[in-house]
Amino acid sequence: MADKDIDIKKIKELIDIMKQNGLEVIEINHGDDKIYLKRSQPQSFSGPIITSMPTIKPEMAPSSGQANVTNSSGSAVPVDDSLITIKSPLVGTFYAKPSPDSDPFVETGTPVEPQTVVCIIEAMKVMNEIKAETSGTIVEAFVTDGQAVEYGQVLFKVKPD
Amino acid sequence: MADKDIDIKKIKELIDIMKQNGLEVIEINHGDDKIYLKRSQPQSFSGPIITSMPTIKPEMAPSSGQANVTNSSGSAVPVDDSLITIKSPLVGTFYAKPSPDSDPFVETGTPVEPQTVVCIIEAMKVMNEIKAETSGTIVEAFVTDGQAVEYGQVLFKVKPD
Amino acid sequence: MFSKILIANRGEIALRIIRACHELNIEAVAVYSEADKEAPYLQLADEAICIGPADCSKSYLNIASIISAAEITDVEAIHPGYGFLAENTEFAQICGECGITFIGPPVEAMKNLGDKVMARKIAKQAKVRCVPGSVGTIEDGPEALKLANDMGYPVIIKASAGGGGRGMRIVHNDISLRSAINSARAEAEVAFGNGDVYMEKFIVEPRHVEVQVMADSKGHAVHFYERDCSIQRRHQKMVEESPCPILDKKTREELCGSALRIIKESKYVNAATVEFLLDKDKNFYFIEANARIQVEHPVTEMVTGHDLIKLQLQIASGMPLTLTQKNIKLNGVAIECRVNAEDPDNNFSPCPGRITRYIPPGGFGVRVDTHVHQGWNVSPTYDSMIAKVIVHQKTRTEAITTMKRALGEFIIEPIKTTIPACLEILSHNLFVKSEVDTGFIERNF
Amino acid sequence: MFSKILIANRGEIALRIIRACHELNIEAVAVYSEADKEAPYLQLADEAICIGPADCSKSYLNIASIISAAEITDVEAIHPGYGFLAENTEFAQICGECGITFIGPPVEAMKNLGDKVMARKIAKQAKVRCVPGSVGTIEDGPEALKLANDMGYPVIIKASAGGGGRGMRIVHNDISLRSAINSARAEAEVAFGNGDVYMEKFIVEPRHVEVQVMADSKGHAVHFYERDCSIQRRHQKMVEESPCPILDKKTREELCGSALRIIKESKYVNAATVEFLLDKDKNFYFIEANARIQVEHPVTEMVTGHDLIKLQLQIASGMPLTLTQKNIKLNGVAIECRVNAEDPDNNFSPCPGRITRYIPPGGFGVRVDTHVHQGWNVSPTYDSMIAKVIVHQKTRTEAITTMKRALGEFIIEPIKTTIPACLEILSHNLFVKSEVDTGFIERNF
Repeated sequence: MADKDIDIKKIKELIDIMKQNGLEVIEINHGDDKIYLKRSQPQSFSGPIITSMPTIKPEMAPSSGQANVTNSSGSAVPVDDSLITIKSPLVGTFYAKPSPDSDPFVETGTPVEPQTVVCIIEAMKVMNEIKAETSGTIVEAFVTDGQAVEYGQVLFKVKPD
Repeated sequence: MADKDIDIKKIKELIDIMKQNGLEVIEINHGDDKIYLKRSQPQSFSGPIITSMPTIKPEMAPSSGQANVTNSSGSAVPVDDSLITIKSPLVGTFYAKPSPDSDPFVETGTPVEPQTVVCIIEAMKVMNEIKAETSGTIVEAFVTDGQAVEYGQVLFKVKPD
Repeated sequence: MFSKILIANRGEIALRIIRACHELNIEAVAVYSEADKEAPYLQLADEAICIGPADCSKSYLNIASIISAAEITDVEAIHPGYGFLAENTEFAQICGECGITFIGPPVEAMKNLGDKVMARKIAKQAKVRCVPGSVGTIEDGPEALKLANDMGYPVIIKASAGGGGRGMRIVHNDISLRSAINSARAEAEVAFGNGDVYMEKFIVEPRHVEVQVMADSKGHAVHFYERDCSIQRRHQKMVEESPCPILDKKTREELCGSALRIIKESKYVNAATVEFLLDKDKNFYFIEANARIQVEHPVTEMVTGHDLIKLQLQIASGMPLTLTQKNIKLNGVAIECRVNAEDPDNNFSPCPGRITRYIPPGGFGVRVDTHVHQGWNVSPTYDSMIAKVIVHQKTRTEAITTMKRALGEFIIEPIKTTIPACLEILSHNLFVKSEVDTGFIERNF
Repeated sequence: MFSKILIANRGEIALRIIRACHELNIEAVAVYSEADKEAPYLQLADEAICIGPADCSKSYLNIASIISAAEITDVEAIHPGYGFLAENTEFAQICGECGITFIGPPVEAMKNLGDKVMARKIAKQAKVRCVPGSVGTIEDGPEALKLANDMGYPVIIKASAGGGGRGMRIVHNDISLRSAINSARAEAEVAFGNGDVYMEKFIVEPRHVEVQVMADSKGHAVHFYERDCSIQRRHQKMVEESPCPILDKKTREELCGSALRIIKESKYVNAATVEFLLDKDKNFYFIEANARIQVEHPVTEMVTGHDLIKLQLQIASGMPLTLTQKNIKLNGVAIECRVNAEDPDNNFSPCPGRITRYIPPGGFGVRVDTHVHQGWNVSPTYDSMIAKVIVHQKTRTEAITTMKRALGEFIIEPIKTTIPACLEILSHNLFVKSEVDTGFIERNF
């Protein structure tokens, strides 16, 4: 920065940067090169409206940082950062078994690999095999045979190896 | 800022920039080039909606604890807990003088007693004498002769003895 | 037409009048008490003047303050809305003396209709049947006994200056009559500063039916058909509709014609509502006339398509009514539900507080008149009515369905409102069949 | 009548359809993407099913997901609203194959009207004048040159499968024609996967006038008069009204009769809009038919008093239209303004974000259709339309005044909306005189 003059244009530029980036503070000490930036906390909006519909996470990814996901029967899924959720990637009917008189694909305690089929979801007369896509042990099943499931609904919790 | 001259125009420019951009702080240390900008937090919704109508306090009581009362011309009344406000107890037309060619009842610097008449407010063809109801010295007058005033509008500030 | 008026009221009716002013290109001055200073409708007004503290008697009922506000803002007229000063003859008179037009009837007409004994006289001159009753005020004594026996029990004792059920007694036999007259007189004296009472035949299970009328200063008057306001809880209307579902065309014409005759006989100007009781044989009896716009005026607006507040402003400014009776047609059915900040589970006690979530209904056939919004603080100081939901449909069945749909989607949290009570009424078998009378709520809820 | 249907849409039209369902005692199943999961209208639905992530192609356009949702909720029919899958013939066909009623036209009629070349053929069979143009698709060559010279410049090149201005070119002379055809073909290929284009006479400064039609499965069809939608910005309608203010009775009858003939000729069932250009001499030319309910349907509802969504549901369930043409009357004037979350000062770029203050307009003659409320987050993912304000008044002048009043009191903060732009349009001298055409916005703003 120039010694003599405050550069209004530069300040405006800095303000734009702050706005675009949600910065709360920019501090620049030119002599001895100090820069101090502070970003705003994400806006805490006091009251978003939560529908009674299930809260759904988009990916069949580890549930770390996920709190109080509610499944469609309304019961709260306890937070356990170490567990991985398997969610329905489509709307349809959940089948736990390959055929009515077979054993279920998996049950609580069943070890799974990424390629293990955990259930079938029927959508538009097509049977879609759903794979675990993770390794571990099924610790909880949330849906019963023949139940309708929606997109993103939690099907199983897996404890990773 | 520089030792020689405080540039009022530049300060006004900076203030405009602050206003337009919702800045809370601009700090500029010219020697050694320090700039410090702070933006206001986005307004959290919880608050009531404030109309642009005058904020009015109900009583002609000391203004202790009162902050930023705005009078009808829109200028902010500085907070000074030691000052007492005299407010209009009724809607009407404010007269500073008993008759057009008289001196005003009071001016800045006039000492007042509780029974001192500070102005007249005409309402429905009735001239209502407004008394100071406090002792002290008039330090500021907020309304000009002939001006319409509403209920609770600040008329004078009094510095108590 | 006026160029600037002042609105001596608050809440939804103040906003309603601001809207009408702006559609007629009239500047609107709002007045407010300190309790209402945050109201967004004040920002819609062209000017807003604080007239006093929250207490009504020092603000919205403070004649000096309101007149003074009108003077400093240099308005040509004052619209009083309903309630507060709307039927205060002193206020109307002072307006006149100060050269400000009172948007309402002439003082004389207001006085005559405001006095119930005088109003009965006018009705008789207009050849409109009143509920059989005493010619004037009555006192405890043999004359009262004879009168009661002549008209047949039950009879009702009412305060001449009264309203809202105070100073009212229903009597079924000679023995009760004396004490009823005396206690009614005492109550009327306390409530209205006037102990005069009169006696009427008590109509069993009547409907409350009222006719909307509008008269100009040239003597031309028209009616806008009737409203059925039988759904009342302690004389407070809860649900109103137009037209009255059980009236045949001939009775409707007679009823509306009677209302017009009373208005003409009293040399009335501006909006009025003429109230009748309708008995089970569809005989109607004049009871009183209200010299102002009423809360439930929107149901009439919906079925006739005419904006009554605009007409009030036009008439008050001296313009003639250009409407003729045949321009005014009944189109479909409208129902209004009053949404009050009251707790139906707790004897309808007021339920003030900050509204933290608010989603009004909308869509086909739905009108909402309200001054509240998310963030509004419902003050315990004023009337508990916070919104009116009005629906308009082709048939009464559809109107009930649309109203249930609209109330069902109306979210006002966390305060309690009369919405659930209104929904119960709308679903009640007798309401659906319109087999109701003014005792419907008391008997069924 | 259906007992349960699914609504394959979002936002205000999903809410609109839920309302109609509930007034007909039909259970409504809503579907939603993860981005809409907080929407309050989902709570009004009897069931709500998440069908995918925010991305439309994986949720609201995901046929498999929607059909599957319909199957697991066991609905009898699907209402597609407008946009998304509303005119997707594949979707309509799959619905049929799955035994689910598609609430819209038969697939064949949808295909015919959806193809603009085919639609012109139908219009000609129905003896309705089209804009002079090529019989079918054209290619660069001497035939195109001859045709353009026969009908006279200017001409316009349009994509057969197109819409929204893509694949469109206006040509003023022979030299420009070749390149225009080729570039239009290329653009159409990219935009619609179909490079077919056709040529039309370019009507100078036309009005866009469209007729609302409804046909039942028994071959009975009625019209609900016309809407004037000339106020468009880049082919996006901003302000719509009914009736068209400049039509005389005879032209209106011819116009509406022409629309009915096209609908009957195409064996259409359910709601459709037949669009015309109206030139300065009040000649009208068929341009296309939209095989769905439209955004601006409420203006027609206001002036006719008929609920078009309810009629759609009744017709789709197999009920005959009980309305005859003489039951459908034009009553007054209605105007709709679209409130979009866009910044008029920044070339109408979308302006998403959380609404922290929201006060809708109300009162006489005002209807608001919206899914938003205070606290709603306007997503950048979907259409920017967040509300429709519709007014109904006796005259066009009053309707404009009421609309200005309504928009003036509509508070939506802090996002920018098209409200100021609509207010400017409503105040524009040429709009007030209704001397407008589809180029009005481009020329005057």
